[in-house]
Amino acid sequence: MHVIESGNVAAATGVKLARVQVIAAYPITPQTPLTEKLSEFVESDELSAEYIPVESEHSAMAVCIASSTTGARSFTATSANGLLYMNEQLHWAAGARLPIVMCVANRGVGAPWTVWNDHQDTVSQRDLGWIQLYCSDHQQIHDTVLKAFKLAETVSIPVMVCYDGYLLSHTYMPFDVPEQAQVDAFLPPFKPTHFLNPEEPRNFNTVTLPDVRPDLHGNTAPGYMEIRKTLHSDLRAALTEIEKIDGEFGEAFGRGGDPFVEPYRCEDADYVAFCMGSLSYQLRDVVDAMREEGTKIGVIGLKVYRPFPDAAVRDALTAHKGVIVFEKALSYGNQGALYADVKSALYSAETRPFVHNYIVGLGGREIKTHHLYDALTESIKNEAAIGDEPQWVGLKL
Amino acid sequence: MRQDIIEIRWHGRGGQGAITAAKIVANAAFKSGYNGVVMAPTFGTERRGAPVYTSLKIAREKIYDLSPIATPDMVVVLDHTLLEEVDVTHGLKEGGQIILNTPKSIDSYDFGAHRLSVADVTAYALEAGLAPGIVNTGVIGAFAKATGLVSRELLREAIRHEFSAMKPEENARAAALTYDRTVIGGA
Amino acid sequence: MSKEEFCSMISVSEPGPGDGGNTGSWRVVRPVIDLEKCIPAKTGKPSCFNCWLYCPDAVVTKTLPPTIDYTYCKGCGICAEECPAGAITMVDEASFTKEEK
Amino acid sequence: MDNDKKTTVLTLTDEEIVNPGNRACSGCGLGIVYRTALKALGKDTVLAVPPSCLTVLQGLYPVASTKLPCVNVTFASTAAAATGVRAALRATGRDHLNVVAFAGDGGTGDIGIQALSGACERGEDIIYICYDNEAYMNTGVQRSGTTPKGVMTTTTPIKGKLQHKKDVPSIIAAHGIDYVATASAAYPLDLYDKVKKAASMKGGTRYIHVHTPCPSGWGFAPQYTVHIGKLGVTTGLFDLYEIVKGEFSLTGESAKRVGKERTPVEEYFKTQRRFRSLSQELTDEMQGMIDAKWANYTA
Repeated sequence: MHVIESGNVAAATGVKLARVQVIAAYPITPQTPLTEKLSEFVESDELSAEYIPVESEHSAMAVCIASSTTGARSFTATSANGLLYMNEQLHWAAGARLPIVMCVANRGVGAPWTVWNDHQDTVSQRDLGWIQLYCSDHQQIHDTVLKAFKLAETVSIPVMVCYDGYLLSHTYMPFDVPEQAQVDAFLPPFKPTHFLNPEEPRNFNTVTLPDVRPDLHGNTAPGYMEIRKTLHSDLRAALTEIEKIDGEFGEAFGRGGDPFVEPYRCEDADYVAFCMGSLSYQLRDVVDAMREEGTKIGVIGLKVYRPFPDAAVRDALTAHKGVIVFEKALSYGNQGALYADVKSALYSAETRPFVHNYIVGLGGREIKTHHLYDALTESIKNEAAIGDEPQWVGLKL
Repeated sequence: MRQDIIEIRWHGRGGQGAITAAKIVANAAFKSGYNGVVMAPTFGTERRGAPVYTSLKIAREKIYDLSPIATPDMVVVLDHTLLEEVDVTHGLKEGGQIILNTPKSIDSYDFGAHRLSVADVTAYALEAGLAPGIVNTGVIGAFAKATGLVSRELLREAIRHEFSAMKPEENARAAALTYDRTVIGGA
Repeated sequence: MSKEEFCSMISVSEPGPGDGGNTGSWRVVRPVIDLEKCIPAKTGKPSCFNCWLYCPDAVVTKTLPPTIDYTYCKGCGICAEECPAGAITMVDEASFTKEEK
Repeated sequence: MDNDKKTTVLTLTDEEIVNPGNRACSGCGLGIVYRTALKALGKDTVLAVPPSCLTVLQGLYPVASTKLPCVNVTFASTAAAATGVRAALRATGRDHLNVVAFAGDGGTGDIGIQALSGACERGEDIIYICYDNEAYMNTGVQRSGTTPKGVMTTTTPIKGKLQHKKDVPSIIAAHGIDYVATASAAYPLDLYDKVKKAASMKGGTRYIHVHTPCPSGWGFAPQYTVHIGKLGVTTGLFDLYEIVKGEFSLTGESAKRVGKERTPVEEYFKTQRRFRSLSQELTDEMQGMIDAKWANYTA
């Protein structure tokens, strides 16, 4: 059934259909309407879940860490400084291999205060060991939430579902909501391999030594480094699972495909614009306009940022003359983090396109379509002149 | 860049229900075959009483551009006192429509080349049994009449759905009363 | 990869004694119970058992007579200090032969 | 407490939930507290533990010294984690289990107080046990909010702590939770009965604050852990009490002292090196505070 609702409600609807068992909720703009909607679902008995109105984001993630360790499907949501306030907990959740799902309505981070959209919050959290998925519209938000639970519980790694604050969180657009039975068939109940259980008492996340050590049965138990290495290898292996789950989702719901990158008019393109989130859809209009003028250009939206799908990115980009990376975040003092990742993925390619970096829309600066048009035109025209330094779009300095 | 998108801007005050009004129209439009519907409220710190606006874009095909409306085809004004604070015609296309909730007659206004429609929504809503100041359902009655974008029936259905828990009949009646009494001016 | 394989390496500990090794080796003085003075031992009836109650390491038994697990006893001396009959003496570990240890 | 049947050393269960051979220091007061509290809680219990001496006592991977399921959590989050355990137990039909947060004084009254306050305000169905050894012992004896005035620590190395001890149990009691109690490592039977009582009062938040002597941090020989703990109570410095649904009453040794002579607090200070720089003036000030407090206690 199609409904017209906000992106936050699209997320909440997905969470409800996933039959989440524990929700930790703390308000922060622009995520708040999501947790409000979930409280409504729980209070009206549409969703049978524990709803914990915690006193901080740090505690929100603590609740999820503990409830997930106890064996319940767990969810929370946040934005910006709330995400950063969770930081140590996020590392903890990944190291403890807990399949928590968290929505992040992307917002710029202070100082100075901003409530508007950019990607600095989640991009700055790319090295946690979480999976990060990005959405371009409400249907993707809703579907990605469902896929995220399945993915998290398959690979025992927490998943962040990221969507643009305001641009997606507060806009309304139509999306299809599947039947509960369909979702139940796709997403079985959460059955953890280890959980807190007095019948088999275990101590979770204990101090772990630098080196390996024998366990009580004489077998070798890993040290900290082995455990961390496994997190990394499993994240890499999760790419295969992402693809598999996307396929299963497609079979069940008739939507999906393009699990890692979502190309638009790229087949014969000389140039490709590359970015994450709703911007990739806005760029479609620009691509259409430029195609009408004879420029062979396409756009690719990246849907999985961590683990970075470098093979898919390489495959998608090597055939083109130029790649123009637009991003709403920066690794301050260096370049756009996504830009660096794209270049790194292309390093091993036989032929490499030129890659440019454009910083857009920080702190909600409106990205006008003509800005994107101008940036792409300039990039293509001045291929040689634009170096590694990020270019700033719509800057009024 | 796309020429097929109808852009409607809704002016109200925080708490007045402009978002809900636009959402109801969005639903009715979607059911009328507009597959592309994007509604974007004022982004940021909305405060009760402060002027706010909401963008609604509708098109037959999916809409990708989420940026706010710069050159609307129509503007809907939920409260005539806003005219003193806000230039509601800003960017309005030539020959664009203005739908205004006002107790004054249509002759009291001059919007030049724009086409004005008026209705005393505040009064009709009271008459329909709503609490004072509930104007959002009434104003979309005026909108439907003036623009012809959505049918009276679909609108009624969309209102009943949105207000299923909150006076659905009264809200539907407010829209119907306003629909019937809206005065449409010439350009 | 299967779900089990994905969650194969996490820090989950199993209960067992001696995480700190044979902590009896930390001991420099050893509690020795004089069964002539120990009230439960002497009377053959369960009574004070302060040695058992206050032991931070659960190495004293609530038995007749009480016994001490020297494999893990760290030699803190709380039992000696709290014995109402003064039946426990802390004896220098150096005075014991290897066999006695 | 007086209406309840008190546990005696003979009726106290033999069952040990903490294994020997753990890494706690010789004479560790926490060893007594932990061992006793876990006897009272029994096996149907889930623990949440932040970094503290208890993390070390509990064992290093892959060996655990405790025969209970336990989740180790970040320093500031203990009460929130216990909340999460409880929520998940309800969600998975295992609500009969005890959920117990076990934290030190820093993890409770300093960095952990936000999460604890939140849990108390919500009335989470958890038992929170704070073992108060009056400084950050696991990191090498730095001052905490509950370090008493005048105490030498590694971060108050010359002048001693300048502020009085933060009264954490009173702060928690101000939340209006069902049960707040204090206890001491030196009175394990009193502690045992309080933990038992807390476990029986399922439904709301229950808080027990346990005075826990630390030989290495306080500067005394390990055999005196119980002796010094008792002095803390008999001097009237640290009182054993409980607040059951708002009703305050002294218990055990503290109850017995009402209207009777108390040991001068100087006797307590003299036993520990951490008080070595205490001036006579401050000693008198502390004695004055104790006397004023006890003037309000009636039999």
